[in-house]
Amino acid sequence: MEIISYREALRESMESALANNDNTIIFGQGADDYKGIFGTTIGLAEKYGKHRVQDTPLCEEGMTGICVGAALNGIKPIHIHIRADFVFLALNQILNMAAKYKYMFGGHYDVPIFIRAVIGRSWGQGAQHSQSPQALFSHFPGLKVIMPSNSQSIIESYQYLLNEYSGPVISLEHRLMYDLNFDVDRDQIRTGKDALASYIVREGKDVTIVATSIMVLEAVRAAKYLAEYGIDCEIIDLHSTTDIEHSLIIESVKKTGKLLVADTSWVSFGVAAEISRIICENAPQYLTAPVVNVGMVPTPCPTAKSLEDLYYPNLESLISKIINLSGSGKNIPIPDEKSMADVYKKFKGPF
Amino acid sequence: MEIISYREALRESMESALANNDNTIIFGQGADDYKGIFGTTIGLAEKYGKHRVQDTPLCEEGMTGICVGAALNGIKPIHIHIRADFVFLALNQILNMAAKYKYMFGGHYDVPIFIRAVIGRSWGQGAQHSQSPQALFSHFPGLKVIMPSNSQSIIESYQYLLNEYSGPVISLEHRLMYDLNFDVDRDQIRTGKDALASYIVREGKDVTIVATSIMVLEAVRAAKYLAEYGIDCEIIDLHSTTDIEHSLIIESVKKTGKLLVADTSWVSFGVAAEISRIICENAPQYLTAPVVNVGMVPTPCPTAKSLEDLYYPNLESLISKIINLSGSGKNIPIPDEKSMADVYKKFKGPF
Amino acid sequence: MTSPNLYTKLFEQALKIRLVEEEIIHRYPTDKIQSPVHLSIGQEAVAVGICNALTDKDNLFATYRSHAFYLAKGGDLNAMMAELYGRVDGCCHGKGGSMHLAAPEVGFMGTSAVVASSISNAAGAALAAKLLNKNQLNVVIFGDGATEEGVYHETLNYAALHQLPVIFVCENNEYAVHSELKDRQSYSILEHAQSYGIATQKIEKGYDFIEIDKEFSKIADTVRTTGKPYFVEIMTCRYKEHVGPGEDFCGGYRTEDAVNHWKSLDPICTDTQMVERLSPAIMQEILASIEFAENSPFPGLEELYQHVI
Amino acid sequence: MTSPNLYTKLFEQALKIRLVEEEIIHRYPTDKIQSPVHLSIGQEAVAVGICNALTDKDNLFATYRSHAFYLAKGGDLNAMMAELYGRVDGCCHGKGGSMHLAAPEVGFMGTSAVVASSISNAAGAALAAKLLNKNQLNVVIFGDGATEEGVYHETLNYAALHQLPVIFVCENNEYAVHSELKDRQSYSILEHAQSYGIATQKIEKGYDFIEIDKEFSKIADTVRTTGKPYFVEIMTCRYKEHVGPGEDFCGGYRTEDAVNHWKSLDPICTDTQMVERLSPAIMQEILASIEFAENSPFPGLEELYQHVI
Ligand SMILES: Cc1ncc(C[n+]2csc(CCOP(=O)(O)OP(=O)(O)O)c2C)c(N)n1
Ligand SMILES: Cc1ncc(C[n+]2csc(CCOP(=O)(O)OP(=O)(O)O)c2C)c(N)n1
Ligand SMILES: [Mg+2]
Ligand SMILES: [Mg+2]
Repeated sequence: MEIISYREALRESMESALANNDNTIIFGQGADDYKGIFGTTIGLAEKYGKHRVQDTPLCEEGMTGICVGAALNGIKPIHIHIRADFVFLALNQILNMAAKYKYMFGGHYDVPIFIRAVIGRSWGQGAQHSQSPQALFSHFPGLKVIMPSNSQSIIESYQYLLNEYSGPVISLEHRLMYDLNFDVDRDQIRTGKDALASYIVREGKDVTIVATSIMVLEAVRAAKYLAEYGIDCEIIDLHSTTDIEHSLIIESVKKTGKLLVADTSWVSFGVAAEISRIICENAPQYLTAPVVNVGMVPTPCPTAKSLEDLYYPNLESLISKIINLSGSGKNIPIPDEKSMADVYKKFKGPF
Repeated sequence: MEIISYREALRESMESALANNDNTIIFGQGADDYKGIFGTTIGLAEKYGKHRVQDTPLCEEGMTGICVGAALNGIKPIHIHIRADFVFLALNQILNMAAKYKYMFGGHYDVPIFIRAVIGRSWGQGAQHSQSPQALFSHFPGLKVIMPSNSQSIIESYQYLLNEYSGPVISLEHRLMYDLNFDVDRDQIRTGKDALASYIVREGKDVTIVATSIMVLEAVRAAKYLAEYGIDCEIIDLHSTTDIEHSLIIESVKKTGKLLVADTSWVSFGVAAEISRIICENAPQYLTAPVVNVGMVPTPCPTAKSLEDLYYPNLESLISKIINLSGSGKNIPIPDEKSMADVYKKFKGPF
Repeated sequence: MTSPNLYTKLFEQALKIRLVEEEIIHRYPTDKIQSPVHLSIGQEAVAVGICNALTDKDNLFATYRSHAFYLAKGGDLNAMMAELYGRVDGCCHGKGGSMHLAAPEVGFMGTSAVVASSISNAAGAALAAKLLNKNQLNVVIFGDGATEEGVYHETLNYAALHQLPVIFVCENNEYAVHSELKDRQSYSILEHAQSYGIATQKIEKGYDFIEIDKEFSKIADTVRTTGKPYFVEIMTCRYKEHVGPGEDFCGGYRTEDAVNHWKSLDPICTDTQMVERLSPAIMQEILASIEFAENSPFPGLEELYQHVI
Repeated sequence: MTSPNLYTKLFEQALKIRLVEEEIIHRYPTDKIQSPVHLSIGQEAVAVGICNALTDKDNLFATYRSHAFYLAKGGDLNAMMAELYGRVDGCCHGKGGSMHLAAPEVGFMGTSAVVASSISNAAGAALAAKLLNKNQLNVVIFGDGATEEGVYHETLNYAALHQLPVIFVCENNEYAVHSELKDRQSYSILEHAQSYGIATQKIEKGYDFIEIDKEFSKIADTVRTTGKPYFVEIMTCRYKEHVGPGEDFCGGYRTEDAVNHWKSLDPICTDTQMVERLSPAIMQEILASIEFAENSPFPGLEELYQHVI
């Protein structure tokens, strides 16, 4: 068991990709500078050359198209965006080209491009630096979308996707986790397709929580707290929003009868909706209570801290929702924690 | 009662917008040419001037930004795309700017831009000319999205949105309906916000069908057929995917216990998912059977007719799914109709 | 001095493309080709002249208007016809149709129906060629309208910045659908491209495949040697409507005279002797390709679900 | 000949901006300003020189680096400070923060944190001004990096095609975050803009507000008369790190010497007499604005749900 931060796991994954495959090239605004994309590419340009760790002009659509073309001709591009919001400039290449190139041409081509985009709250990022577009990407066949919630997840899924998989991938990395430390067990690294699978983080019998990205950590914290009061949560880390393990969720709901979905984006047309669809198409009868969904409030993201704290989910609201859903525990005290950002800026783990 | 085609309703709405408001400007590639965007702007440049019915260069992101800026300074732009797929080039302006300008600046500005985009099958359009991005847009607060399914719907909702509403709107118009004739009753025109509301197209007690766009017509055809065999469908035209009437759906499901969602796009992370969410959050106990969802197959759109007919829903599969869902009628014959496109190319209505 | 062989060779290629598309027009009313067709009739010389300077190892990226380039690059006619007919033996198993042809075996890398989308792909492929020392040209064809899209600017900048061995070819037929250049562009395409420090050349006689071959061969050699980007604008004329099998002079956006002038210069229109001499053999090939297409099965569920990821 | 009054007036404005931002630096460690700040220190003269040629009726669109432009255009200091402090009396009720300032009452139309996004908005506003006969200028400020985005090309083309009364102002500080111009651009910004047939001017002395005012006033007059677009490039220098309150010479991407050279030309650095004379009154105003901000309530649930549509 080692302790590795999310950032270190990313940096390690970037370095192995370069080391394992001469054809891997990293592209990103500032990929070669002294900050190295929040530390995840630091030193790599020096070691592997600026042609393999490339700074780029500001041209998201063009660079994505260049990555697609390079991928068609033997390169394995990794394209990094420091905010997922900027990827909206590149959606034509992602949705109309990368996602369809293989299908449209009858299987002639693979497009092995790996897009890393940073999502989520840090502070005061406002409406244009805070979005989490997993739902958008996951609606379009042809893409794989992952949302790693810890270092192990990064190491195993990046390893699989960068070495063995040959289609377009989008990885959404949560900014607030970069500084967090996690236990990593290299003997337990999931390999092959398994590295994408949703999995049970914590077994429980009262409530099923399906969570993505940092909301997995929030769920774990809530579950720990509630365990002391006799509420036993089962937590599923969805991990990939395109490769959801239906049976895992259905079996869990069969056991608990109660479902809460916690995602980093808006609820409408989001992950919450998709999980409800899976239940409704397969086993609505297992639900013994209405589903509860937790995500961003249905407004653009405000900047002021006081508004952010209302806008984003927090432990207090999460716990009270779980208590309500579980139907028990009217007397459980609710912890006073209104800001997720405050916690993750202080707490460094290991988680 | 008049008979007005979808195309005529669109052309009429465009003309009234120009006539009613001197500040309305129509932008679109080919808006002033002899084909006039599938006939919906024909003759308007001649009558109102080329500065009010503008042909544009090929620059979707730039033109959308120009429309946003014009809207901030007194113009009411209507921006038309002959394929919704091209709008992917403009998503930064739509999602990061138009949808957020009002909120981000504390209510200082309105952005009254009205985007028309054509969706859906005609034939052989392939992967890049056939997408239906209602789910994508509806996930982002700040936008209104409508999917009119008949001429009356166009007339009433365009009238409200172009004259009274002042935020960004996306209207997705289905290509296969352009040639269809519909009965329009001008005395029954819904006004104000009501013009956006979901509504019951047909009352029934056995199965609830929530449908969008052309799938409403398909549902009506299926319901007519099944009525003869004793299956009584209730059909809800969702009309707007951002202003869904939750209670309408919930009440209907309460009555029927059975839900089928029929949408023009992919099922995952789509309208089907959102409707399931609404049920799951409110009243999963009303469901007496698993929900059934109908949409495009989870692949990019193929071009060959034989594949299109498998890719898109058709009456045959819709009817057999309703029969299964209803749980009755094992002996009902299934009509042999495998291609929706064939029907709408021949049948002109009135619907 | 043009060798008579070269003239015959290129004429034959251009004529084949024309006859293929005329046959498509002829068959279109049968509704067996269920895909929109953007015909190159009038523009064949561009494809033929350019592709003659390329080898199968060189890559070409193109647009929805690409029957001509597919064939000139060496794409199989049977496979193209089957693709238009939506059959399983089509070059993309029927999943592409007329707007999405590909023939990787001869470096025909695919075509996009979203204007300008392939331009950056070609630059990316050129980057790969450079980094992987492939000694390979990457060429992209696009229309005059495509230069208005933002990604065009982004790509020219990147290609020039990294000195990539890519050749940008703008097929300027002066129209985007029904809109004239002057109603869409404030810049001269060539001067604008020069502002990125990219070497440029304009070829006015877009009907003259010999001229295009001569000029483009020089350019291709230059790029093979220098490894630097090049920009070529070729003036040309689309005889038919933007999409579909018909003519559209009734549309009023251009006159038949303007097109007739171009036809009066077009060898395939004027050299009737050559046409007569070469047509019979070509027609046999075309009819065989239609038979091939019509005999090929329709794709089904297996193809539908294949090749998504 | 510059009137002493003009020098004092513009100096005072520039100094006010500098002192405001220095106060922000000073207060930043308290964590009360919970929003990333992109400081304009070193670039104030650009804002001051340009805005002096504009009236409240003229519109200005800008970027995340816009404290200077907000203030120079006449935006209220209290409202800006409250916005940075995330308070309800902020110019956007705390919903914008440092990256999203607006002051419609003086034509400061908003700022985008997505590079280049406002450029097309300004052209659109100019179109509206033209069609509605507003006799109004629309000006947009953007960095050198913004010219790399595709939408820049699309907008220059449209503005030139329709001859819109818009002024494009490129604030060229030679860096996008830590990347130098030469690593990003293959074109000369000015020559590239000229290729659209847009009139251009370059101002080298971006520290000299008098010079900028003089040149920009002429340009503004020209555009008011001709109604045609204009492009202005102004060289300038950012003294602080790209985002945040610190310096970053440790980053190695540029040297302190290079910045010091610029400082040696910058009146706010060199004219210490003026600084001494004007600072006290300005500082009072600034401290009052901080008090105003700190006394303003935090926005709550009502503001959260307001103004979505
Ligand atoms: C991004 C995008 N916008 C609009 C269209 C619709 N469209 C198809 S072809 C075309 C004209 C393109 O003109 P040009 O680039 O000159 O090529 P040409 O058709 O003349 O060969 C347009 C506007 C599209 N396919 N893609
Ligand atoms: C579309 C987009 N891509 C990337 C970024 C990240 N980013 C923020 S500022 C900046 C540099 C912009 O440089 P420039 O336009 O020269 O303006 P300056 O910051 O120098 O004033 C970058 C890359 C962004 N905000 N938006
Ligand atoms: Mg053209
Ligand atoms: Mg800069």
